[in-house]
Amino acid sequence: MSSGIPLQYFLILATIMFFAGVYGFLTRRNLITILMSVELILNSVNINFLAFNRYLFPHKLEGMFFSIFVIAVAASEAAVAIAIIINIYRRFTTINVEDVNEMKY
Amino acid sequence: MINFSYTIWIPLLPLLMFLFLGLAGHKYFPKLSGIIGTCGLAIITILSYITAYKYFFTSEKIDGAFQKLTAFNMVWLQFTDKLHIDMGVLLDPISVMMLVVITTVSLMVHIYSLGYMKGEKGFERFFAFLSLFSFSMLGLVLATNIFQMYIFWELVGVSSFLLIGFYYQKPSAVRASKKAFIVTRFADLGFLIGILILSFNTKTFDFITLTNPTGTAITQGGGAAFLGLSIMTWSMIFVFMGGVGKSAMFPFHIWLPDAMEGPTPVSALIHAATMVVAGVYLVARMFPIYSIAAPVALEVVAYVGAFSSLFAAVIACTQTDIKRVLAYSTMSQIGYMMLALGVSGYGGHEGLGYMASMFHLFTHAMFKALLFLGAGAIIHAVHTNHMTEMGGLRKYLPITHMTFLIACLTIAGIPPLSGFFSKDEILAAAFEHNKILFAVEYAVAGLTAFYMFRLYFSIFWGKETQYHHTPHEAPYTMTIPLMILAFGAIVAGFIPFNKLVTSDGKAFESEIELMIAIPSVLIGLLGIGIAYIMYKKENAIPDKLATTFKYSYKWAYNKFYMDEVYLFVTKKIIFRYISDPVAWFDRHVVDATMNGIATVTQTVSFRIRGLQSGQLQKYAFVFVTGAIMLAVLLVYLWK
Amino acid sequence: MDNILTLFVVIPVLTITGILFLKDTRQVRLVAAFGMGLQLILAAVLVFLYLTARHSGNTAEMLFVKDVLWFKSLNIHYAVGVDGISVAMIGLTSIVVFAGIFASWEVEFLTKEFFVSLILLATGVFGFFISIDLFTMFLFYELAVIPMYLLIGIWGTGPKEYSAMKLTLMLMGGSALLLVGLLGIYFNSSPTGGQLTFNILEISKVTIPMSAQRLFFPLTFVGFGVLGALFPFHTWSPDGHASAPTAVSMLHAGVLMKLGGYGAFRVAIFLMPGAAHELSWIFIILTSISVVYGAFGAIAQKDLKYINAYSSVSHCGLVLFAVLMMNQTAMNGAIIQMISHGLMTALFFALIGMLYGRTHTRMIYEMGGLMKVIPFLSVCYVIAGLASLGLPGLSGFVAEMTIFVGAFQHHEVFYRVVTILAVSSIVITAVYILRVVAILLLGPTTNEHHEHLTDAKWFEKISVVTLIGAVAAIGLAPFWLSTMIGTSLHPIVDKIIALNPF
Amino acid sequence: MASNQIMFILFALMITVFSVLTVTTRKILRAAVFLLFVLVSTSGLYFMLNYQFMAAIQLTLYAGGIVVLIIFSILLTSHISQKFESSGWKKNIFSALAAITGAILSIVTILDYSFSATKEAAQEVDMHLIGRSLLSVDKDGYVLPFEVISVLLLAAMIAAIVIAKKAGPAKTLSPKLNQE
Repeated sequence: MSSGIPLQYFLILATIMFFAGVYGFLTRRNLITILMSVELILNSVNINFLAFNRYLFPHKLEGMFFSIFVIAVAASEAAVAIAIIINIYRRFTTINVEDVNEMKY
Repeated sequence: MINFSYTIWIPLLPLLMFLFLGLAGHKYFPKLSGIIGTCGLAIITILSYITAYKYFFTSEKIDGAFQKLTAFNMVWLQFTDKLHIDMGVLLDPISVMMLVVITTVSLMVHIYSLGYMKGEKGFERFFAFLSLFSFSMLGLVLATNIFQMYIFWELVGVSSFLLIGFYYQKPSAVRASKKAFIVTRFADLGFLIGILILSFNTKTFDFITLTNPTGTAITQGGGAAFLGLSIMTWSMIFVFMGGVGKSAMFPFHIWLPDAMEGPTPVSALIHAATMVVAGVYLVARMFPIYSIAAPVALEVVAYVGAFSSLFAAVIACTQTDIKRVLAYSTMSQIGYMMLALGVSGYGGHEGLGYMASMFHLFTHAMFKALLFLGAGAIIHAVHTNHMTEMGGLRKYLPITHMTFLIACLTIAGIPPLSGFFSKDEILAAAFEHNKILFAVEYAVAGLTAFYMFRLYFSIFWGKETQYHHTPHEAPYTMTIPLMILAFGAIVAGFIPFNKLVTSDGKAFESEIELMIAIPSVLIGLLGIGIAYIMYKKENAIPDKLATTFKYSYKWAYNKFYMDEVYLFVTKKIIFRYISDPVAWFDRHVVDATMNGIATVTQTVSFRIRGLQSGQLQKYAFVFVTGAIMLAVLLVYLWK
Repeated sequence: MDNILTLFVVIPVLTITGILFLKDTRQVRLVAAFGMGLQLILAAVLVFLYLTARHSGNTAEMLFVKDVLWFKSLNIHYAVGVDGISVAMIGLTSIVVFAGIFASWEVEFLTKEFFVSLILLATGVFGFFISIDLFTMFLFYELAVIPMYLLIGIWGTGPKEYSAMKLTLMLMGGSALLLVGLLGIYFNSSPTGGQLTFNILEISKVTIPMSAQRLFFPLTFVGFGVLGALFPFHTWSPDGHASAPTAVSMLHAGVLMKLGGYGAFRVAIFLMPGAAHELSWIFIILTSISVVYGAFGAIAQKDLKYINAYSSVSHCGLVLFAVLMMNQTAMNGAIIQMISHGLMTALFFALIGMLYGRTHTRMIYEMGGLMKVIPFLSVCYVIAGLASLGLPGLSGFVAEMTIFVGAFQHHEVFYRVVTILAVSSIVITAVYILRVVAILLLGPTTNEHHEHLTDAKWFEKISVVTLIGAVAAIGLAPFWLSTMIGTSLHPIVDKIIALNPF
Repeated sequence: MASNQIMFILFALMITVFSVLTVTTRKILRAAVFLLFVLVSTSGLYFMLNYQFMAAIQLTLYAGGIVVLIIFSILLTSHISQKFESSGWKKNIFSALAAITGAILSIVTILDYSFSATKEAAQEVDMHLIGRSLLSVDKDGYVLPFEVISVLLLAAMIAAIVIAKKAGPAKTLSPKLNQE
């Protein structure tokens, strides 16, 4: 299925996705959108893993398993993060990241 | 060889007395401590006399010279192989002579104090301090090495401090004691530096090695020249500085008149007869070095002595406090001794000045102690120090009067009293070496006779003063020492010093030279005559003279403002221009720098803590930027 | 026998443990006094054992050596051993600590914690003096510095937090330099490429390369110098002493400042004689400034503790000064001066504390004529003063004269001239001591509140008499002490001179 | 142009556009929906790479699970139509700059580098193999990470419950926080 498409295309696509995530992480104020940006980043990494696995080391399974674990970690991370976000919302009645700066100094 | 090892007990006994009286006296036997102290001193006096007899008359002479014997010696503190402080007993003519002087005067003072200090608060403390002083002074004269001498030198200084400040609740006494200590301490600094230089050059402290006229110390210890004088000369000048301080020579004399704030027996013992002649003794002890290796230093000795004697004599003529008159007189007489040493040569008849100096030291101790104790008796009777408040006392105090008169005649140099002989020897020595100094000393002899009889006439004759209560003669404990000392003052002149105490230990011939003796006696009589005219009866001559020579009188009366000069140096320069700025500098520069470092650190950390804003995205931004920069750096730039 | 030195650390630790279990203030005091009394006896036993061993011909450099590997990969040992110098310092420490316990008999606030900190401090000091392993030594050094902060910060007077902070920071700054210096020595301890070591004796057998010496000697010397109140790093001393409680001042000036001198001698100069010789002129200038400057500073002060603190600067400056002269006599003098000054200044601070406890002031002009009211304390104060100004018969004289004579034997003119400058301090010392004595003790009683003060209590007498006894003993019979130190010093000085023939 | 290339371009376009939209849109619910599109497109890529199992997980877990979770939390914490206040332009520009620089840097590097594939024969990935590998303790087995992940998931589950559980009112707010 992937014949005719160079590996670099996948990588470039993942890069764009990754930096879109980075941009979102840096600019969004809502904690949930920040979380979504993180998901984007993780996703782009997954693409890389799978692409490398398929193109460079097709006889191995490391890339795929790594992706599986990344997804598992992402899922648990999302669960915990959302729990935290909800808790923060309860305490501060906001999920604006700039208002949550108790950890300064 | 006679065994002299028992002499170690001569200084040790007073030390034990001091510890005993000082620690236990106050609690257990405050009344008895005077007797105990006196008995202890009587024992060592007897020991000293025995030693003197054995040394001078039975010990073996080699080549006709008295030998320097080390009766006892132990290492007290080892510095290097060659340099070590020993504690020991050195017997030679001058130390034995000093033993006799010190124990005699000290015993007299002890007995006298039994009466004088009776009922005073701190009676036992007084005797404890006297014992401490006797210990230190004996240790000083018996020292086998220069460092031992320095140790006891400091100890006599501190005992003097303690005794001057005996009435510690009297501010003037406290001030005087402080002054005495600090001034002599400053002089001792010179002494110490002198010792350091000397020991560096000669690698020894030991007197016998140092003063051996043919030893390496003298012949090769000269060292390089510095400012035109050899190192040896410098070191001897520094050593002499110590002597200047202790002997109250110009310019370190200022403590001595103030020291009269102490109890009168103390003035007699320490500030007239014994401690103040330590400077003379020091020069005499080091005499071979001065004479052979450092003649320039010896000249300094002579001029300092001569100037001090004249200077003090002039001031003495104007003072009204009898103890201060005596103090200046002491200074003047010690100047004589210094001068005599300064003009002396080494060996044989050349050493006439040396002999004369020691001779005068001996006789001076007798008559000056007598004068002070007499003055004490007078003060005891009339409760004042000022001669303007006295007069006509001869009727009330017959014994004191007679002994005081004898003392005055002695110091004025009237034959056949002892002062005549010793002073004559000094003048003869000066005549042989330096005519100018000789002339100065003639003048001083006249002045001496004048101010002593001014004192005498003002106290015992003069106006008939009314007293609150009739003065009465002192108790026997006080008059007996006076009589003994008077006897000493009369006969001491007949001791053949030229046979006993000479610069090289060998006897030489000397006789009274009439050409010098007769004019000196005449000058003495002239001084007495002037004093007779001015003070025998109350009259206006002294006041008239004072107004005629208003300014010079005022200068002399104010001791040529030496005290003020010193006060200026200490108060203004040391306190205001050194110490205060140092303290200020310490607080506001050194400490402020340290505090400044702390403040800067604090400020910087307060500034940079702003980076820790708690803004998640700022951290992330910095992180991403950093990562990118690192990537650029590592991938593209670092190749 | 082998473990006798370790006992010096164990006994204080046991005492502390004992105190921790007690509740009653009186018992705490007694246990502390008992523990430190035991320590004093132990020190006496040590001196005896040491002299016996030496007398029987044991010429080893260090005696009673005990060496346990502690941290293998860096070759750190718990290594202890003593020579005459450390024995003398241990004796000093035990006397001062013992007197210090009695001087702080009346501490009421948090008594237990006070004594625990005090003894902890003492543990550090004892450990420092017995160590022959640089790392262990440094460890004990830090152990001694830290309780100081608490002692001043909690039980002090005046601006105590400021003073405690200043003192601790400056000393820590010093120990930072020191640590670099020690590590520098460590990494150069085996130029031929063998096993690196912290052991002083082993390092002394090799020659550290000159380039390293030039770098690490100043660091080490200044590091210890801060503790020894080297100009211009002395300013913690006046503030620290003024704020510290009595016993802490005693221990601090009496013992802790001696760590500086001892370390400068044992580590900086002994291990790096080449650089010491080359750079000594810089430090000679600094220390002679300390000597004279401290004395002048003391003249202008009005607070008793400040006077004494500046006087300590002057006297400790003399220690470092003498150490730098690098000859047998001067170094001997330095060690005696450390002991003498330790005793003297402890005595001073004890007396000042006692006066303060009675009059509630330390300003000299607010007091006067105390001799009449409290003769015992006043006489002791005079004795302390006389010892401080170098009166023969008391320890100060012995120490100073040994230093001066030794320093003056230096072959270079510059050193001799500086010596004369330092000698002049004896006059200034006399001035400020007598000034205080005259204002404080003599004359009429100026303050009517002070007319009914009580004289020393029994525990105060114990404290003071112990110290005076030691001061007088050294002053009257210095020969044994001087010889004990001198014998141990001899091989050290020989080594220093052999390493750089001049 | 082969059909698979066309499909790749299609997916790539969708991913690029929707990723950018996700992080730039000002309505939060829309952002969530765009994210969903991105994730679905990604699963399409996985199909193209012949990882059907991965694609399935991607669809069920990501698109089905996480996005739903996110939408729920959005509903809990925000109004659906809530617009973001736009963040400061400075911040946007600098972040964009950083992101674009990073992207360019990465892309340039990727294009520079010549990837070389192994010559070994490709291995077909079937469910059987995946399941065996996950539970195998052999050389290529993944039982340890598998167990770790399971513990992690359990922990995350418990943690999520504990954290999200409503704490007692007294403990929730410190007075200081109240004031702010």
